[in-house]
Amino acid sequence: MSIFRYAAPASFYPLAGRLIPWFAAIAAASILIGLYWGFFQTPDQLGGTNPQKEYYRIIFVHVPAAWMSMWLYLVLAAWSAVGLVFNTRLSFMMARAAAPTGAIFTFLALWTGAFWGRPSWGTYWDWDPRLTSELILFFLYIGYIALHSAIDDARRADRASALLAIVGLVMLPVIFWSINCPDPNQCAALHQRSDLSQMESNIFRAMMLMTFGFWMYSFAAVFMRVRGIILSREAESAWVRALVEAKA
Amino acid sequence: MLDVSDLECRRGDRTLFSQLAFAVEPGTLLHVRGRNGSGKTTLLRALCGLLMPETGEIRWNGEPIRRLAEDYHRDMLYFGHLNGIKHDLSGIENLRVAAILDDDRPDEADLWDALEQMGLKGFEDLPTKVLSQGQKKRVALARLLLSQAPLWILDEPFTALDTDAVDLLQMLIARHVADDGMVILTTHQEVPLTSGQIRRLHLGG
Amino acid sequence: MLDVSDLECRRGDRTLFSQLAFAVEPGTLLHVRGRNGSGKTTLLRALCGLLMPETGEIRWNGEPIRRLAEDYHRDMLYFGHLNGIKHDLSGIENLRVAAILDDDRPDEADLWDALEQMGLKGFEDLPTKVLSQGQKKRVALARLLLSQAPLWILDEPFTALDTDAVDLLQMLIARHVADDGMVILTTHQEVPLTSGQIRRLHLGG
Amino acid sequence: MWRVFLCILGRDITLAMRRRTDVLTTLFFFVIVVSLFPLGIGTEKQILRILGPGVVWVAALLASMLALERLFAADYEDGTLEQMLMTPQPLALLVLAKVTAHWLLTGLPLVAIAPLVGMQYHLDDVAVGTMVLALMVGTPILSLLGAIGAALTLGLRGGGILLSLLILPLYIPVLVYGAGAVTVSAVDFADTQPYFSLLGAFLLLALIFSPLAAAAALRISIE
Amino acid sequence: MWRVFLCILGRDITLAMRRRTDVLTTLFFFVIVVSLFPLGIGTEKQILRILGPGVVWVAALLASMLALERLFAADYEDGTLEQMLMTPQPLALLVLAKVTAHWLLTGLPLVAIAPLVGMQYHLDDVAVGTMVLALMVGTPILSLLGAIGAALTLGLRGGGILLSLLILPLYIPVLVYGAGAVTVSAVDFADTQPYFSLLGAFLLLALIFSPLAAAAALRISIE
Amino acid sequence: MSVMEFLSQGGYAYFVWASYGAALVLLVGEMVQLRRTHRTILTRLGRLLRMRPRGGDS
Ligand code: HEM
Ligand SMILES: Nc1ncnc2c1ncn2[C@@H]1O[C@H](COP(=O)(O)OP(=O)(O)OP(=O)(O)O)[C@@H](O)[C@H]1O
Ligand SMILES: Nc1ncnc2c1ncn2[C@@H]1O[C@H](COP(=O)(O)OP(=O)(O)OP(=O)(O)O)[C@@H](O)[C@H]1O
Ligand SMILES: [Mg+2]
Ligand SMILES: [Mg+2]
Repeated sequence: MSIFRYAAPASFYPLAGRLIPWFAAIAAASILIGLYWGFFQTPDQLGGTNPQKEYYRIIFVHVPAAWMSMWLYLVLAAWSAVGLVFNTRLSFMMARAAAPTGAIFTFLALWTGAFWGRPSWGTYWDWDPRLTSELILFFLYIGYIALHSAIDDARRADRASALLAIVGLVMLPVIFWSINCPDPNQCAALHQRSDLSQMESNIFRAMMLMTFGFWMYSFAAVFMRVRGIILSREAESAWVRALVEAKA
Repeated sequence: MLDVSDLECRRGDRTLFSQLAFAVEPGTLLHVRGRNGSGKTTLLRALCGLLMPETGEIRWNGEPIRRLAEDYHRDMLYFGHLNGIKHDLSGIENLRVAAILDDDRPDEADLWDALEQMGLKGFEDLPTKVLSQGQKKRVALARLLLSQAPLWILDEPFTALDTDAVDLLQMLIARHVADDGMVILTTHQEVPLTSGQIRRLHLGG
Repeated sequence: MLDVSDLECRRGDRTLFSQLAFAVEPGTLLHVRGRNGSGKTTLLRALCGLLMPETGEIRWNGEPIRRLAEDYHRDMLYFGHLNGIKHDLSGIENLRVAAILDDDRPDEADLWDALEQMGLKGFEDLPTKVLSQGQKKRVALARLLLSQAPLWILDEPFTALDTDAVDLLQMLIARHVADDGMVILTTHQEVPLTSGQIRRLHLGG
Repeated sequence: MWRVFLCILGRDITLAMRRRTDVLTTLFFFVIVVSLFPLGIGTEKQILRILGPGVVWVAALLASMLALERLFAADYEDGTLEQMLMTPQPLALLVLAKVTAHWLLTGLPLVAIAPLVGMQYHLDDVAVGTMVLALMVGTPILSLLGAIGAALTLGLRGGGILLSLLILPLYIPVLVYGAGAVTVSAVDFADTQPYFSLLGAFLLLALIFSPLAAAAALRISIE
Repeated sequence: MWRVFLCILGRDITLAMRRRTDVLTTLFFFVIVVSLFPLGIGTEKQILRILGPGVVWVAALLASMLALERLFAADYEDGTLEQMLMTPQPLALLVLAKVTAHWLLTGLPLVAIAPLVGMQYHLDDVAVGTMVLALMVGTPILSLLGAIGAALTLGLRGGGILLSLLILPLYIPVLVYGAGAVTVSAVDFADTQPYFSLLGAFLLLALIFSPLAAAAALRISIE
Repeated sequence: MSVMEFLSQGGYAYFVWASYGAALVLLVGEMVQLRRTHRTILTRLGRLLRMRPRGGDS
C-alpha cells in the first residue's frame, strides 16, 4: 500500500514537487561536468581509425539525445499500457507528460545529427536508415501529441492516445527493420554501428555522463509537466482548492 | 434486476454525481430527472456500459456489467439522442439489420407489422432520409416492438415526436412495464404513465 | 410586416404545401403546427430566404425578400435546430461576433448582461464546449436579448431546455410580441402565451 | 457468427451501392494523384519508369487512408455504431466485416486499375504484374491498419488529415516492400519472393490483431 | 466592412489558436508525404533532385486541399454558417476573410518549412529560393480555388476525397507553373520570370472571382 | 588554449555551436515554458475559486 499511495495524483503532486529540484540539480551538475570533460579532457579527433575532427564533439549531445528519444518512447508506451490495464489516471498523465520531452530530444537528435552530417558526409540530410528511423520516431511523437490534443474529453484523449502509443510501439521494430533492410535478401548488411567499446575512454565517459544528465533532466521536465496536468485535471477536487487557497 | 451502487461519473474535470445508488426491479419505470447538464445522459450511458464510471459498480442480476459484456447487451435496449438508423436504407432494412445484430430472428411479417404499428404504413421501403425528423424517430422506435430485452434505457425519447407518436410511445412503455419489464428514461416533459411503479431519481443540485 | 402569398414548397419529390398564404402583422405570434414531416422546418427556412420556394412570393414590408436580400436579414433573426455557436469560443466571444456581424454595436456590458439574464453568470468566459446541451442553447438564445430585429423566426426553440429556461424564453417572446415585434415559431409543446395576438397555422393533412 | 459477419458485410455493400459515386471517388483520387506527378516532374520515360512503383504505392496509401476516414464516421454520426457496441456480438467481428466491405469497395478497384496506371509510367508487363500482386496483398493491410486510426479519430475535427498523421508512418513497411517488390522484379521476378512472403506475413498479423485494436479504439472513442 | 472582415479573420485565428495542434497537423502531413517518396522510390541523389519540386508541389496541393475540407465544415455543423448567411453582410466578404485566415494558418507554414524539405531532396539554394517564392504566390491560389470546392461539397459524406476530385484538376495549372519555375531555375533564375507573372495573374483572378463563386456555392449547399 | 581557439573548435565552430545552441535553447526553453504554464494554471484556478467560493459546482 505504502508505495501505491503515490499512484494517486493527490499524493504524487507534492512528492514530485519535492523531487524536481534534486533531479534538476543532478542534471545540471552532470551536464556541466560532462561538457567540461568532453571539451577539455578529450582529444581533438575521434581517434582510432576514425578521422573525424573537432566536430565529433557533437556526439556529446547527439547520442544522449538519440538515446533519450528512444527511451522516452518506451516510457511513454509503458505508462500507456499500465494506464489501460489498471485504469490509473496518473499513468496516463505520466505518458502525456513524457511525450513533449521525448519529441524535443528526437528533434535535437535530428538537428545535431544534421549538423554532424554536413562536415562528415557533406550533406545535412541523407536517407540513411538510422536518420530515417529517427525521423519516423519524431512523426510518432507528433502523432501522439496531435491525437491527444485533438480530443476534448480528457479521458478519451488519454485512452485513445495510449492505444496509439502501444500500436506505435508494436509497429516501430517493423518500421525500423523495413527501412534498415529494404532488400530482404541482404539483411546481413545491416547498418554498421560504431563500436562503443573501441571509443576513446574519455570520450565515452563524457558521453555517458551527458546521457545521465539528460536522463535526470527528463525526470525533472516530465515531473514538472505532470504537475501542471494534475492541477488542471483535478481542479475541482478539495485538495487542489486547498492548495490554491494556500498559495493565494 | 439492475443494481447500482456507489456510482461516480466525471465528465471533463467535473464530477457530475457521486455515491449514487439505486436498484430497478422488474415492473418499474425509473424517471431520471435533473436540470440541463446535470448528467442524465451520462448516467444512462454508464448504465449501458458505453461509459466507464470513475468508481462504483453496476450489476445486472448480480453480475457486474463489465464482466457480462455481450450477455448484458442481449438483455438491454438503448435509445439515445441519435436514432441509430441508416438514412440510405429503408425502414425495413434498418429493422432487419438491427434484429440480426440483436440475435432476434423475427420473420419479415413482424418487421412490416412493427412499422405499421408505428404509423409508417406506406413508408416502409422508402430510404429513411426522405422522412421527417419525427418519422425517422418512429422508425428507430419500432425496435421497441421487436425487442425481447427486459431492460429499456431511453434518453429523451419524446423529443421531436408529435402528440400521436407520444401517446403511442407512452402506451408501449406502459405495456412493457406492465409485462414486468424495466424502463429507465429521461425527459423534460411530464410522463403521465399510469400502470406499474414509477420511481423518480433526481440528479444535480 | 411579413406577407406570404401562394407559397409552394417541395422537398425531394413531394410537395409539402401549396397555395399557402398568410400575413404576420406587428404584435402577432404565429404558431406553425403540424405533424412530423409536415414541412414546418421547410416553411421557416423558406421564410428566412435560406430555401427558394417552388412558387409564390414572400414579401417584407411590401418588397420581395429575394430583392431585399441583406436588408431583409437586418430585420430578421432566425433560430434553427442548430445553435450556431462556436464551441471553442466563450459565450461572450460568441455573442460579440454575432453582434458585429449583425451590425449591432452593443458595448461589452450589454453582452455580459445578456448572458447573466440567461442564467449563465459565471460561465461567460468559459469555452461553450464545457456547457451542457441546454446551457449551450441558452448562450444561443442570448442573441434574442441583443437583437433589434422586429421579426423572430424560431424553430422548436424549447427543446432541450429545462423548465426555468422555458419560462424565461416564453417571457422573452411575450415581451417581444408586446413590443410590436413579430414571432413565428414551431413547437410540439403547448405555448401558454398570454399577451398579444396568437395565430395558428396548421400544415399537412 | 458467420450470419452476423455477412449481415454487416451486406449492409455496408448495399449502402455503398446506393451511393455508387463514393466508390468511384476513391478510384479517381488515386488516378488523379498518380497523374499529377508527370505534370510536376516531367515526362521523360526513363525517369517515369523509376518513379512508377513508388508513386503508385504512395497514391494507394493516400487513397486508402482518405477513404478510411469514412469507415466508421457515417455509423458514428447517425448512432448506428453506438447501437453496434450494444449488440451481443463481439465487436472485433463487426469491425472485421466493415473493413472487409471497405476493402472490397475501395482497395479492390485500385488493384484492378493499377495496370492502366502502370502503362502511364511505361512499366513493363512483369513490373505491372508484380505491382498488381503486391497491391492485392498490400492494400488489405492498409485497410486493416487504417481502421485503427479511423476508430481513434472518430468524430474529431480535421479527421482526414489527423488520420494521415497517425497512420502514414505505420504504412511505411508496406510501402517499402510493396514498391521494393516492383523495383526488384525489373531484374528477376524470382527475386520478389521474399518481398511477398513478408507482405503475406504482415497481412496475417494485421488480420489477427488490428480488428481487436480497432474494436478497443472504438470503445474508447464512443465513450 | 473592414470591421467585419477583421472580425471574422480574428475569430478564425482565435479558434485555430485554441487548437494549435490542428495547424501543426497540416504541416506534418506535408512533411510526412514528402518523406514517403524516397522510401518508395529510392534515395539516389540524382533522382531526388529531379523529383524534388514536383513532390513538394504535389504534397502542397494535397495538404492544402485536405486542410480546406474543414474550411466551412465546422461552421456548417454547428450552424454558425447558416447564421452568417442571414447577416446583413455580403457573403463573399465573409468567405474572403475565412480563406485569408485559412491561408495564414496552413499555407504560410508550408512556405516556411519548404527550405527544410528542399534539403531532404538535395536541392540547391537557388532552387529552394525559387520554390519558396513560388509557394508564396501559389498556395493562396490553392486556398482560394479550394474554397469553391469546399463550399460545394459541404456536408456531403466523403468530403475530403470528393473535394479532391473536384479541385485537384483545377490545381493543375498552379502545379505546372509552380514546379516549372523551380525546374527552370536550375538553369537560370531569370528564366523563371514568366512563370511568376503567370502565377501572379492567376492569383489576382482567383482573388476576385473565387470568393463570389464560393459564396454562391455556399448558398446552394446550405439549402 | 585561448578562448578564441576554443570557440573556433578547429574551424568547425558553426556546426558544433549550432548543435549545442539548439540543445541549450530547447532544454532551457522547455524548463522556462513549464514553469510559466504552471504559474498560469495556478492563477487561473485561483480566479475560478474566487468566482464560485465554496462547494457546489454550478
Ligand atoms: C540527422 C542525422 C542523424 C540522426 C537522426 C542520427 C540518429 C542517431 C541515433 C538514433 C543514434 C542511436 C543509435 C543506436 O544507438 O542505436 C545515433 C547514434 C550515433 N550516431 Fe547518429 N544520427 C545522425 C547523424 C549522425 C552522424 C552524421 C554521425 C557521424 C558520422 C552519427 C554518429 C553517431 C554515433 C557515433 C552514434 C553513437 C554510437 C552508436 O550507438 O552507434 N550520427 N545517431
Ligand atoms: N464529452 C464531454 N466532455 C466534457 N464534458 C462533457 C461531455 N459531455 C458532457 N459533458 C458535461 O457533462 C455534463 C452533463 O452532461 P449530460 O449530457 O449528461 O447532461 P444532461 O443531464 O443530459 O443535460 P441535458 O438535459 O441538457 O441533455 C454537462 O455539464 C456537460 O458540460
Ligand atoms: N434535404 C431534404 N431532402 C429531401 N427531403 C427532405 C429534406 N429535408 C426534409 N425533407 C422532407 O420534407 C418533409 C418535411 O420536413 P420538415 O423537416 O420540414 O418537417 P417538420 O414539419 O419540421 O417535421 P418535424 O416535426 O419532424 O421537425 C419531410 O417529409 C422530409 O421527408
Ligand atoms: Mg441529455
Ligand atoms: Mg422540424
